[in-house]
Amino acid sequence: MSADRSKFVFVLPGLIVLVAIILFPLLFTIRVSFSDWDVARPGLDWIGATNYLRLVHDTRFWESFGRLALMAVGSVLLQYMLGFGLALLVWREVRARRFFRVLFLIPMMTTPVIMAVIWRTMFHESLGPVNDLVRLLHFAPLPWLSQAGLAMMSIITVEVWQWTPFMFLMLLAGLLSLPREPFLAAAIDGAGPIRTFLRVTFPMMAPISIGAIIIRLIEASKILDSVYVITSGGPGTATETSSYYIFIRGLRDFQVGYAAALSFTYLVIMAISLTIIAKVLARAMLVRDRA
Amino acid sequence: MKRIKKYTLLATTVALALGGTLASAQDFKKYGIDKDVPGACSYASMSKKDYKGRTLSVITHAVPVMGEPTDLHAKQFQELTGATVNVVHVPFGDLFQRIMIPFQTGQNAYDVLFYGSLWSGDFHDYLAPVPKKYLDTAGMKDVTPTYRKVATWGDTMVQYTVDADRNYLKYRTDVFNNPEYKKKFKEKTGHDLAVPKTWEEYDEIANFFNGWDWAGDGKPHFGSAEVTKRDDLMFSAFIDRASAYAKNPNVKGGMFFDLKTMEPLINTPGFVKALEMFVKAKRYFPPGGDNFGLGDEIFSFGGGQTLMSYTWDDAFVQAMEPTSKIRFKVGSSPLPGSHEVWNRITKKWDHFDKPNAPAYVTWGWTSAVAKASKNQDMAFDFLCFFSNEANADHDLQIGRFGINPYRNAHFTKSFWADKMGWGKTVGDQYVDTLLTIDRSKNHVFDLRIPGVNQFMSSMATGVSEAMAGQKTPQQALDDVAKEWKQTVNRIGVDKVRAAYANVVKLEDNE
Amino acid sequence: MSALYRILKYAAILLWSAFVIAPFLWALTTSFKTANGITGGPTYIPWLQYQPSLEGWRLLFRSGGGGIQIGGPYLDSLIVTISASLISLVLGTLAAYGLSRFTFRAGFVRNADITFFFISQRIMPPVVLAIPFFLMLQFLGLLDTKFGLIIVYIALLMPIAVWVMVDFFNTVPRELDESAMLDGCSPFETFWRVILPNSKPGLVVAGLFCLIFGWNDFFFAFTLTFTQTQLLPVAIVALNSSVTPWWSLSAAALVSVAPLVAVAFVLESYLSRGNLAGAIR
Amino acid sequence: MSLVATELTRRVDGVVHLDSVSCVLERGRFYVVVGPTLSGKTSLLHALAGLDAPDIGTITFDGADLAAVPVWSRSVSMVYQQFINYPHLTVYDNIAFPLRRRRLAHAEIESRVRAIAETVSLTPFLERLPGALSGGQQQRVALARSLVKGSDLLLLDEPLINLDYKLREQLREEFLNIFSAQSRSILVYTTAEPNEALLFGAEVLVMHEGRLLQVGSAQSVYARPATATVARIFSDPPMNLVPGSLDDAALRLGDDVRLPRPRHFGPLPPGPYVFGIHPGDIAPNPSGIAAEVELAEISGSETFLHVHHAEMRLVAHLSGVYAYALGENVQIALDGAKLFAFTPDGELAAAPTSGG
Repeated sequence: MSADRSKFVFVLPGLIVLVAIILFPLLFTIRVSFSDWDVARPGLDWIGATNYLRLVHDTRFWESFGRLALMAVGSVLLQYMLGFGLALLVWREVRARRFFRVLFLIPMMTTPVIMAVIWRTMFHESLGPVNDLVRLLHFAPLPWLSQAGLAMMSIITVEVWQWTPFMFLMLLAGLLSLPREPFLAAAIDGAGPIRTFLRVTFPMMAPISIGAIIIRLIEASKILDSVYVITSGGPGTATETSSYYIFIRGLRDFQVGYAAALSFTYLVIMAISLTIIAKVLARAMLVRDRA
Repeated sequence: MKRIKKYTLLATTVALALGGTLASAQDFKKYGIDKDVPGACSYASMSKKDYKGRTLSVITHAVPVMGEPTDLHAKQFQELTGATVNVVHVPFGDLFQRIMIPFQTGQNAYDVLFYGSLWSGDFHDYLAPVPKKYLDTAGMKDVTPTYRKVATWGDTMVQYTVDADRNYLKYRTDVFNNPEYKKKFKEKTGHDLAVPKTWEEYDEIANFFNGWDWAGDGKPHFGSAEVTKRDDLMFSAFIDRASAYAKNPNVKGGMFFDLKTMEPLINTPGFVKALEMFVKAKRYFPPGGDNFGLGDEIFSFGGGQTLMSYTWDDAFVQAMEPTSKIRFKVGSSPLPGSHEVWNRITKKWDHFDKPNAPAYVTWGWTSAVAKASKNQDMAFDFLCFFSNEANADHDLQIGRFGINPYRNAHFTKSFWADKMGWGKTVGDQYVDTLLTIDRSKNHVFDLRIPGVNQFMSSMATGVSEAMAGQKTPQQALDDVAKEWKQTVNRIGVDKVRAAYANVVKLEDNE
Repeated sequence: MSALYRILKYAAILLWSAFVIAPFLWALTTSFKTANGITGGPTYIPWLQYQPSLEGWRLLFRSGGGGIQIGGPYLDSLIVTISASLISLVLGTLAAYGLSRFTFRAGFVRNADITFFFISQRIMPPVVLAIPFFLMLQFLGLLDTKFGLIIVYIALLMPIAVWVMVDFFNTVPRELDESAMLDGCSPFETFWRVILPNSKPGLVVAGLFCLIFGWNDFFFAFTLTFTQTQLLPVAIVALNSSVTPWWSLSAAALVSVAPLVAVAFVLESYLSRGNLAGAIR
Repeated sequence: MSLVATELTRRVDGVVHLDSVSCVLERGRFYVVVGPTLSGKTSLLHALAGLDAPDIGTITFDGADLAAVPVWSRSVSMVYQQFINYPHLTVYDNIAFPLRRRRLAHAEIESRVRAIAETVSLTPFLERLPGALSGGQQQRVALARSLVKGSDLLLLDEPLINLDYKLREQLREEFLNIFSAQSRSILVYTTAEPNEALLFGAEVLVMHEGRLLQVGSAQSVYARPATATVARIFSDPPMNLVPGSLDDAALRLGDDVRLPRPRHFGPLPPGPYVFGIHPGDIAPNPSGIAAEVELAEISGSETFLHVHHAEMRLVAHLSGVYAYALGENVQIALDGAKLFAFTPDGELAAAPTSGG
């Protein structure tokens, strides 16, 4: 077998298995999105693009995208910065760094749906410890879950708690695999820590950073469990994200056809925006590399 | 008070597992059952059945509410009949879809279903009618008419009554009876302090008792705990408040919709007024009270943080737990009402000298057997065993089971005063409250029509938007009405009307 | 390094540690409470502030009496997660090697596009896939079985394996492959005899990511099973009744994270040995 | 018995890696490919090995076209500039690896591995992992692995570049001994250092920008580089090139330097030329032209003196260590007898007589 043919032997098994598993659900979702499958009318009739026309005017759906963007980008950015900071902190000589590394990884290992309940109890405005701490610092208790801005912040906090370890792991591994020479060169040039970071560390970490950010954006966009448990989209619709809205329409309301149209639209928009984000990130971060 | 004897139960379970023999009818004592009540569904009758080698699949609510009694009786049924009973427990928020997906895809997933009766409009097509044999049992015949109605779709009983629920007012008797507070309240408001008969009174009292330490434990206490978390059970709380203004006993033909035109009435002044009151109520909620799920409400009132609350029994039961700090300091009463009730025919507010306080039969747990089930005989036997008189008496006594009076026999005052250990004051008042609700001629039922969740989630979103200040109450409910209209059109006007007619028939006492 | 810098550094580390550990400490103390220990406001110290009880823990291991038996679901979760992770890892690693080492072109499609196709499988919100997957497993007669869940999890986990392994292989010098081929290895032998034995760090990371994501999936485990197969998260939320049982959910959170803490130690030991160098990029 | 490459051309994403390279490589000979970084040396080796298929062009071995033969079935070995070994195998297993792929008998493998290990002085390290060895030892392992097979074609891609100076000298010495024993293989060795080629005294292929510029013995290429480019590539430091002109009597460099017309220019017609001189042929001399020191690098026991005279920049390669201050004025002697002359488009017009 030639190298040219053998390359398919590597890629095809995985590709075929994946397509086999995912193709039906995907095609089915597209088909359902053209049907009127509803709680009272299950089945695949054909109603053309009705669902898509309805979706165009569904301000709740489009608003949820804005909130999703804010929540996903905000939390991923925070995760990235914190994760990078933490990785830098325990990268080099630190006492008990192995302990801290393990500790910093653990939140990622917890089940989001269960941890969200724990966090809700933490944020409970009269029975939870968060406001207890706030009182201890002599501030008035804060409406963590019942005021729009704070509710958003609470959810982002939970996301940051759970997923900063992912960034931390990726970036720490990246840092540990960096060659030593550029740092020596920078040291010889008399560069201070900040300059070294900007000129040496950050550019070399750019590729791994882009990968990690994209993966986290994908995962963060699907945020559902924590929204459901912590605020259930409230107050009002202040924390309602796309996938939560799709969940309400699809499985609460059981508007299966409409939810399929929402999801397919979501999928297309996400695929496009992620591609653009990846390109923009690559340009922004890799250009600095060359400069 | 008799509580379930956990350790005996555990020990017997182990012993049985090892021995592998079927339990005999006489063993009921080990389950904490005082005495078997003879009948078709009794321990004695069940032990004669042989379902060896057959499996029953049951879906029920998370433990303990409904979930724990399901487990308990499943275990007993297993031991008595030799059947294998597999039970899955699902949180309330996910129960609907867990049941609906298999229904709609034609998958025979569960034989027996425990769920909220408000969904019967969506589920009834997939349910097996209760066979005559079971309708004729003494236990079934003793179910109060209200809850027989809830279990019936059209003329057919498709749900097996195992519970009955209603929302009622819960309040702190120690505060309401405190002479000093009475005096202060009179000075401040010019009114006598009494259990509120209208929502306006509720508002005034809750506001007065908000934010200060009226319980004397050094902590601030608050006026009212209500379920306000959007996709939790907030829709029921809003109906509780809105019924007083919107359910006019003199106007027939529907409270949520005009049955004739199927025009939504959700944005009529009655509902708007209720929502305005609800929004105003935020000022006497405890911290975080704008985002309380049912669980938070239970902890808040049951834990003594708030003066009043209104939903199901859970908070009351929590307050009456033997270890509770506020045991015997709580009272119950039907929900407040309103002197002014909107009349949608005359487009005017009608005045009622005696406040209009409709009794909201707040769905309640029910059970059913799937039409697709291949084990219908065994499934109905399980449900009839589940709800046999001995088991029901036992389950009623365990607050966390969430099983509440649904048979005439359950409204025996001595049972609550003595067996439950609630004493005469609390027990009698509780029974009276429940009886008043059950016997009321002015009922509000859930919107048991196809797509009920769509209507309720639209409504909850609108209410929540108004509560969060994103929209005015009128605006929010106008938007809900618009969405309801679209939903009705989507599902089909005739289909919805046919279903709603059943509800209206019950409400109008026809 | 100035003293101030050192102090700031340790302060930052300790602050973050406190943030990380706070929910666990809260869960630990909550797991010994009853309703009475909760309703009076936040309490922390048993005996002093509340009367501890083992009820929360008992509920996890009791059957028939209002608890759940966590043992069976625990085992089921392990079986499903490990099987799906292994299969995903095998298929994903092969695909990743192909994508890293060979050039694919079909129309405008390049290697990067194929890699993105794999990863893009994770974009779809699970909510939508619930019904199609339900129908698919129904057709295959695999609803409510571990095998059915494994199939679905492969689709969820393989993208992760591909992503990690493509990046890993890209850091393995191509000269290693070339040497092997020059030494007489066919591409498959090259992969098997030379690349795979040197890919342990990548495999460990990819495998552990699969385990983490698989172990913590709630949605599919929830939708695609009835009563026979129950995975851990599903069994645990069965406690989430009208009264949110803070105590038993807290205990469950601690119990469910236990096996994955072992995972954290494995990951860390790879980090410390520097073996992860290039495992993730 | 030879390997014939014809018009090999390869582009990757629009960048030319090989541009119509043709050559004939004979068995038992030692070839050194000399060229700067990215000149196409590595591409040529990859093409010869069969690792990359050329876009155009053919490679035949003893008359048979190799295009259809996959790499793993060819008789080729390669040593890389990075120390490429199998990290998970011991030194012994590394060396035995290619033999095992050929399913040789156990005893045969053992004896061949031990023999080659002895040759490259690895016997004491056979049970170690490559990662535990020094860079030089690792490269010996790679060498041993490539030699043990006895391939027809042995390719070495700048194998010494990543080693320190001393080790490089030492290994180069050993290589020479080992290679001279390989009578039946074609050896191709790439390097950016012309001195290496000169030391090996091998057949040289000079490459630049993907093209093969000149082929010949190291001495002949050094003495008569075909073009100015070759002259620069095949000289370390690169040959000084200075534009100037020639008339019947004299030679001008830059604006104001006049030298008598060298005798070895023979009948070269007058006109503009580019004159070249090896840095080693320049030396300070009180009678020379005035120049200013730009830089004096000392490397080992040698000094590289960078000077300029007006626009004319020159590098002198002096043996011995000399101290010069920046900006210091020196006199530099240019020996006309050592001058090369190239036409303005770079073709060699005249070269010093060898030994002169």
